[in-house]
Amino acid sequence: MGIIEGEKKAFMTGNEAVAWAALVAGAEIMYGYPITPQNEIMQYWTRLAPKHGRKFLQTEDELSAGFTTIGGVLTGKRAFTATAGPGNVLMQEPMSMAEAMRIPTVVVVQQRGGPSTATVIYSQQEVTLTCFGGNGEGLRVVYSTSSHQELYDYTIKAFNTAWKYRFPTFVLADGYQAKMRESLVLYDPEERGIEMVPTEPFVGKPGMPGEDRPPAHLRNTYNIEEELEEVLKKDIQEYEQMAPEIIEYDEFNTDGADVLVIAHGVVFRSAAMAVRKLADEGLKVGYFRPITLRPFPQEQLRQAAAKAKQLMVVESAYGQLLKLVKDNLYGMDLPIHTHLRPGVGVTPEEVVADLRTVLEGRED
Amino acid sequence: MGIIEGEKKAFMTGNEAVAWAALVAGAEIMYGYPITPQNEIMQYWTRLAPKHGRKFLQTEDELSAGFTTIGGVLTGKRAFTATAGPGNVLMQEPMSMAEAMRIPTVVVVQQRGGPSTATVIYSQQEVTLTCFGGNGEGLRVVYSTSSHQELYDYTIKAFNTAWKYRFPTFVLADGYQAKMRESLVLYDPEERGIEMVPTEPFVGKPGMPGEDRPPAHLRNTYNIEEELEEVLKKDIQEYEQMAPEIIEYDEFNTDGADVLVIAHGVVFRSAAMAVRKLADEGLKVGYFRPITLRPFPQEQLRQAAAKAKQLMVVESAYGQLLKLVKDNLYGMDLPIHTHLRPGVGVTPEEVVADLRTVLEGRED
Amino acid sequence: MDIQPKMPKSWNAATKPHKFCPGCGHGLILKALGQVIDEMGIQDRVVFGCDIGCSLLSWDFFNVDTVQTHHGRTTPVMVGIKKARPDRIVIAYMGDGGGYAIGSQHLVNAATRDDKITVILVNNTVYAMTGGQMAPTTMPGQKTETTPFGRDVEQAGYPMMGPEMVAAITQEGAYVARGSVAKFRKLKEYIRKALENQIAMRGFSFVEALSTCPTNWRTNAEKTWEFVEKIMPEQYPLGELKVPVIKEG
Amino acid sequence: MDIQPKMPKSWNAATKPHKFCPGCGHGLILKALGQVIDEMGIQDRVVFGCDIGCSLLSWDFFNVDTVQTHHGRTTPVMVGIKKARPDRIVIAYMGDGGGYAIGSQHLVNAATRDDKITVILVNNTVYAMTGGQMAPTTMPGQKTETTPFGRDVEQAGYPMMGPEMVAAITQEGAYVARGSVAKFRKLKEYIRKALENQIAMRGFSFVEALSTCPTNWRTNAEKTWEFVEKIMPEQYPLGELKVPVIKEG
Amino acid sequence: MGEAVRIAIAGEGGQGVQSVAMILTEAAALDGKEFLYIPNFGVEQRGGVSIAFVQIGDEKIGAPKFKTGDIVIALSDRAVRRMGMHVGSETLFIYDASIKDVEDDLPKNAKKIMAIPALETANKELHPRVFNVLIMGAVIGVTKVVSLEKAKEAIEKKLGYKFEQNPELRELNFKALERGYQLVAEMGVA
Amino acid sequence: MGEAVRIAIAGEGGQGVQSVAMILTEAAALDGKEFLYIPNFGVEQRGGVSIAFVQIGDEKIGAPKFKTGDIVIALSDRAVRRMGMHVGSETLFIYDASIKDVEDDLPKNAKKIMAIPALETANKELHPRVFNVLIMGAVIGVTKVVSLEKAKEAIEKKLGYKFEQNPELRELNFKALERGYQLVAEMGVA
Amino acid sequence: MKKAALKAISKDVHKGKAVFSIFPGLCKGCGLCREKCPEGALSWSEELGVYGTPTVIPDPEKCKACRTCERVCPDCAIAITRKTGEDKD
Amino acid sequence: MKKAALKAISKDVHKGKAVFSIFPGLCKGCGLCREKCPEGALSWSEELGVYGTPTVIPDPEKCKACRTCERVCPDCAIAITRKTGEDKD
Ligand SMILES: Cc1ncc(C[n+]2csc(CCOP(=O)(O)OP(=O)(O)O)c2C)c(N)n1
Ligand SMILES: Cc1ncc(C[n+]2csc(CCOP(=O)(O)OP(=O)(O)O)c2C)c(N)n1
Ligand code: SF4
Ligand code: SF4
Ligand code: SF4
Ligand code: SF4
Ligand code: SF4
Ligand code: SF4
Ligand SMILES: [Mg+2]
Ligand SMILES: [Mg+2]
Repeated sequence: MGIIEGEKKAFMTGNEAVAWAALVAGAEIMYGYPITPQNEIMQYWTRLAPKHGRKFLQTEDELSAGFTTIGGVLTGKRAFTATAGPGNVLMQEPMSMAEAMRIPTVVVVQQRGGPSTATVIYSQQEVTLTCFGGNGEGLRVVYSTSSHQELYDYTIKAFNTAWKYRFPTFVLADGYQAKMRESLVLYDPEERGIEMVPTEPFVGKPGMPGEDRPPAHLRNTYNIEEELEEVLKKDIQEYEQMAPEIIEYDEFNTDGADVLVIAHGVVFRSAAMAVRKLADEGLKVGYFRPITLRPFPQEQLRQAAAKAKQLMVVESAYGQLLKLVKDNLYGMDLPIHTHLRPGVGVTPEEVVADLRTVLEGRED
Repeated sequence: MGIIEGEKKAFMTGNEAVAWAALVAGAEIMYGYPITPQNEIMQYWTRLAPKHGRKFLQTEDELSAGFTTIGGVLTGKRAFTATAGPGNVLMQEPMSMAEAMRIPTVVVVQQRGGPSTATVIYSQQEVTLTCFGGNGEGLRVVYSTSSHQELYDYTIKAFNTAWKYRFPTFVLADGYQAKMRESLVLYDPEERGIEMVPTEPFVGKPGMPGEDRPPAHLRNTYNIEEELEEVLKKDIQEYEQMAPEIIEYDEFNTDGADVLVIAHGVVFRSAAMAVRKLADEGLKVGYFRPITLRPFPQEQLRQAAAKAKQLMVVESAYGQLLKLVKDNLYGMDLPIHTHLRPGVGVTPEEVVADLRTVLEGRED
Repeated sequence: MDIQPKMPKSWNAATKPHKFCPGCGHGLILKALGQVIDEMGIQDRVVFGCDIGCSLLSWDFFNVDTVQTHHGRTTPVMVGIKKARPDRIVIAYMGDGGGYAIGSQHLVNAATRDDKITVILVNNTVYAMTGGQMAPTTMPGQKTETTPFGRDVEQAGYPMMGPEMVAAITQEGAYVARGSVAKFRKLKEYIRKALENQIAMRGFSFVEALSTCPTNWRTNAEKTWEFVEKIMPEQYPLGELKVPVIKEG
Repeated sequence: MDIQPKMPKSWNAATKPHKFCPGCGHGLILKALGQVIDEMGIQDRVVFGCDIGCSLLSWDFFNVDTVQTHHGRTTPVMVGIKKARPDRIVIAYMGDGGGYAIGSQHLVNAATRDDKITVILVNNTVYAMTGGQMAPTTMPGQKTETTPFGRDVEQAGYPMMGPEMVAAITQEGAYVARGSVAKFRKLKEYIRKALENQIAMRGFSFVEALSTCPTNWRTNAEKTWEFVEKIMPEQYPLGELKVPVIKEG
Repeated sequence: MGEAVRIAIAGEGGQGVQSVAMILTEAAALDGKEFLYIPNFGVEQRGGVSIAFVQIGDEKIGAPKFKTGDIVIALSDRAVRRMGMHVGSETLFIYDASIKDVEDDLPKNAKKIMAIPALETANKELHPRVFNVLIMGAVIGVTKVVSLEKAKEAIEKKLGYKFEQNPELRELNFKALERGYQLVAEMGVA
Repeated sequence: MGEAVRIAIAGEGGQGVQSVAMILTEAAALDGKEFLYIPNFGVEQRGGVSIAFVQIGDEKIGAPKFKTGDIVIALSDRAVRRMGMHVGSETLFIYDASIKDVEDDLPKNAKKIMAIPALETANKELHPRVFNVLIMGAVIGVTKVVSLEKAKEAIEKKLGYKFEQNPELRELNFKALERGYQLVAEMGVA
Repeated sequence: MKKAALKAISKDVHKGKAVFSIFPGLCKGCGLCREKCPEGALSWSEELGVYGTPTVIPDPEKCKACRTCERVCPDCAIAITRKTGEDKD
Repeated sequence: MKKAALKAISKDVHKGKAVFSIFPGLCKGCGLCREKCPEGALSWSEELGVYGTPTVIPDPEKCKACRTCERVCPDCAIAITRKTGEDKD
């Protein structure tokens, strides 16, 4: 495509990074509805898109943003949208349809404070919503990024995961990542040897339907329970089969850790700083970071946890990551300490302080 | 109120039972949007309401049904709505506002197959959605009923819980309960000594605002992270304080059970039949049934599980109750067997068969 | 003589008899649409979207690419398709509940934006699929499952005048009409013009079709005809509300 | 001489200066509303609902009971209140994004139902709160954050004509007008009539107010006035679109 | 929750399957029994097979649906095919003798399969419209879940308003009920 | 992720706080440094205090926000009050000397508190509009996170388009930068 | 997957100038055609349709092959074939 | 919680027949009033408003106390008081 020649270091906001990533990933159309802190994705996209023959449609709400995105994907285009907070709540209706029909939508979520309108700033309170929202079983892929480089990398990857496995795919970031400026390296995926998974139209293929080819008859509604069960069984099986291929995580110093810190997203940065600082002091602390929150790196976390004495879950929510952790560690019995801060940022110093307390056995 | 004199045994559908319960509970207005399998609640209500001076508004969608319900509650009326499936997905937007502002809404959910439109029939796939939907931390109360008597009892109770503690309250049933006919005893809560918690207007109190009384200035939006954190801390604390007062559960034969079956809602009936049948045969099986799914009877389940050798979670979903169970049993390590049937009913025979397999150690 | 049913070629014969009730107007509207698709020779270019409501029963009705969407969401799905593939002829097929209630924000915004799509909206005065509750189009005084004593306009509101609304907010290139299954030829004409208007990319195209629902109306054939032919047009005047001036060349 | 600001009595002086930007039209509209509330003596009967959008900044603006709702959802909250307490005078205050985009289904259905509420909708041609994206009301050619090269009507659609739409779907008892902060006295008159219409329970009442957003327009005072006073009315004609015939007695 | 009799009746939309269930359960109620009745419902109801799942017993009924019934009755060819999944080794499967070309679709695992000439009997001896009441008589004949007397009371209660207009209908229905009861007795099932 | 210098600048909407951050971080980039800059944002932005959180260092920056800064600068009375929460025992707290009646609101726990006559200096010696660049000079003077040279380059890059119209502005800005740098040097902080 | 040819019941009408065919496999017995026939030519037939309800049958004397019934049938269960001339709707 | 009385800066205008008062604690310096004054009587003042921006000040010679500025101020930062006669808007 030659949008970006070679590797290019740049300082920009996370929202800008997403727009660039979508562009180099070959996204052909964005559908969107404004919401803070996601707005600048659209704002950059509307500046970049016309220069590269890409399209944009501002819709009347997030329901429409989600359903038009579905429409775009159905034509075989890499289509995406972005949202946050109450918009993400509404986005669950279209994404439940995408989940049911295996439509490879890509949604970027910039989490903000919740519940309700709450704050336009920041949180990690949309984890449960993004992983399991809707009236289904959460057959989605959710990448939790922690830096602009990752926002860029995983936005590109999201299109490939979506189109390869046909599950709705989310890039889950937050208001800090959206709004802050930091450096990243832009690149053209092709030049890095990243092949973009080819897309394929669901509707509008060439030929006369019913003659040259079967017509597309796409539905999400079934008449009897057993019909639905059959579809779900197949989808669940394919989801579980895919999981090991796409699970991603990061870990450090897990061997014999007195405390293993578990964090995701931007909070992971604070957790990692805290852990490295104490590790540098010679304390036995490590971290485990799920990058895919859905599917969750269960085995990997279990192995890391098995080598640790205690756990500490740190998040800007009241136990949403914690629930994932407990669910995936069922059967183990390490004590889990927590640092739960719904809607507010977590600093490395705070994590350090909590870690010291735990390490010194001062915590009740 | 004298709507029902004495106790009255009746055969009716679950939807009809809900309408009667709302009536005798003193619900003054229902707002609603049609969706199967909830429709008949509205249909009965529109027949009953005018005779008793109650009101009804059919709205343009579930968003509106939820937000008009909030409006009704704000005036100090017992107001409610009912929904299901995709409607429940949309209902999360208004309920996230109710959660943020502590507005005592009552919502009856008749679960149907998911995700998406799926089936209009039945499932238990709206557990995560109803307990934790929206962009928040799930500060709601969710009663899972299993019979018409309970639908009646808990619909009445829902108004009291909502107005006493000011958290949005859900009665979670399903399409089977909605549509089947069975017997129940209707009664006037007063005659049973159930006092209806008095309501209070949030807006429109007498007097000149700013002079005779402070004006109501109700909001859900905060400017900085720390403001939100403060509000959430208080709400979470009050939620956790309330929890022991409202948690409900049921258990049987838990002492030294070889297998303790965990099920909720209408599936509990099949589970209970299966357990009792095998217990009658002298096998060591018991059950535990959470009635409040949110807050969850954690301590009670832990105590029951502590006395058992193995667990078996049975549900018409792919692990939604299971996640609650694992979350609440973290640290324990009993094997958990599962019977997960997303979107389809579970018969006692199937549970019996699975139980035998487990008891005979034939399961892999 | 080997006589075959005169189904439109674009119908999917394998799924016939279709799933609509006896006497259901959906069948007539889809027959009109099928004939128009045949006559225009566009079967291979059409993408048909059906809503939740009885319209969902048409998910495998045609031998054309079909997407069954969510209740009220057919408009945005079709808008999304059209924006991405303007060479497709997209048809959003929905009920009065889907179009005027839960999906009305999509309808009015697509109309305002002048999206080049064709919306066919079936006005049967009820929420049929869910068993006959009041719809935005329920007539004053009409009994439904949620207006058991007749629609009291003071409490439950007035009927939605959809084409009138769409006509008020659309541009000159838009096409807006209200037809009826009781006027089959006119209905076909309106549908044809609506599709031609889309193909010419002149503007948003909208046809409301008065339809029958004997099941929820609880009417026999005679009363069914009477309701759709005589009573409904008293509230819902038939005709074209907006016809684009066709520029030659 | 102890001079006090001439704020409407119904304003909450403790929260002034209010949170709107310098030169923001919201302040003017709420001043008009405050004066009308004072003049009508209804401060103790009003329930004011504000949307998400810059209107949310008015959540503690008045000494009247106020509910700050969700983006686009002020109409249903107020409808809910009115149905439960018809003796309250409810005012749904929202932006053009909240009213014409995400909340348009509520607006058109409340209008169609003829709910006895008053909607005041602030047309500032942008999504102001979120930083100046295109709104349904953005003028053709107007630059916004999501139409950086000017609103191209072929791609991004045409402006929404709200009062025209509402007028087309409401009953005879409805009141519909478009005012402007540049015509303050007229605006007050429209708001007053809209509230009187609600009190008389005649019908749905709707006032769109052309407003200013110097922050997102990036205009100085001169350009601000020019845009709202001269340019906007070219697209959005001012005046009353529907005035109920008042029956005496 | 004791053992209840499990009955599933399936037919085409117009065959009055759900009315049979309504009257039957009404009779059970009049008889002081407990019941649980759930119709099938789905989006394609319009053109689909209509099924009534009925359980009648002395105690509160347990689970709402059952996989295999004690008695499964199919009144059309589609119903025969649809109900196969509800037949088990304990099931008495009854279908109308007028249904043709379903031999291959009959359940293989039923305890017993029986074709009863219900439609023919109704048409010839009574009236096509009481076909469903005749079926109900057969169900009662087989199961004895309610007495004929209570069944008549229930018919009176549910259809009484029709009898007022046309008193002959009452006799017709009662006869159909008894004829159905008899029919299975004659066949040695009852 | 090494240790970075943490700077928080707060002021009223019109005071150009975010522009300072933009130019400062641009200079850091030109200097080959890493930075992370995040403005505060909220619904009541319109009337609220504007804050820029800036971290500059040699390696990638860790966490995006910090509780307490190395340098916290407040340019209005509201900013003084708002920034108290970001002051810790390691913080150098700088505020404009023209701000009145804030003695009681000054942080109690700062390492050092300094009132600099930035506004006065800008007004008297230069021009009110370069007040913010003067502040930037002061920040650089205190922290030395970037060189004055790179800061000028950054100014050129960000404001060059303005200088084209009005070349005097360039000098004015450069002077303001140096004056700010000097100011803190004079006060013995740098 | 085309279905096997549907059974048609045909009858000469309009003095033998046309054939009226009904496809019981499509007819749902709604009666819309019967109600609309301008000649009152349609009555209920012994033949049952797809839902087990009666289908329709024309009186060959009365039927003028006007095709109204064909047009108003929502299920395309009626086909009128004119033996002479063209066959447009 | 009423706020303490706001500081007002007042000036006799219109030949002493009226008083023009500006409340710097309310004025945001938007300039809407200045732009609208039919007499061109308003100019920027030294006095800073609530956001640190200049407020306005009338030329007592030019000001006719027409109250336009008062009306168009979105912040109620201007009050015109006529010394005689009534004071209606
Ligand atoms: C979000 C959501 N809400 C409600 C429903 C339930 N629902 C299904 S169809 C329908 C009404 C359909 O009425 P209409 O659109 O008029 O179509 P018709 O059936 O009359 O043709 C409703 C309310 C749903 N499927 N999804
Ligand atoms: C569901 C949802 N989607 C999006 C948003 C983000 N949002 C907040 S205000 C706003 C636009 C406001 O524009 P308008 O209604 O025109 O009001 P204005 O700010 O212009 O007065 C948007 C899109 C939200 N809060 N909630
Ligand atoms: S219910 Fe009504 S609209 Fe639906 S298929 Fe039957 S007749 Fe048609
Ligand atoms: S952004 Fe615009 S609409 Fe919002 S307060 Fe500022 S000027 Fe007013
Ligand atoms: S063709 Fe015409 S005349 Fe003949 S049966 Fe049909 S409608 Fe009647
Ligand atoms: S209209 Fe068609 S389906 Fe209805 S009775 Fe006539 S032939 Fe049969
Ligand atoms: S209009 Fe009001 S706020 Fe604006 S400058 Fe004039 S006095 Fe100040
Ligand atoms: S009162 Fe009139 S003349 Fe005087 S300053 Fe105000 S606008 Fe100008
Ligand atoms: Mg309808
Ligand atoms: Mg706006």
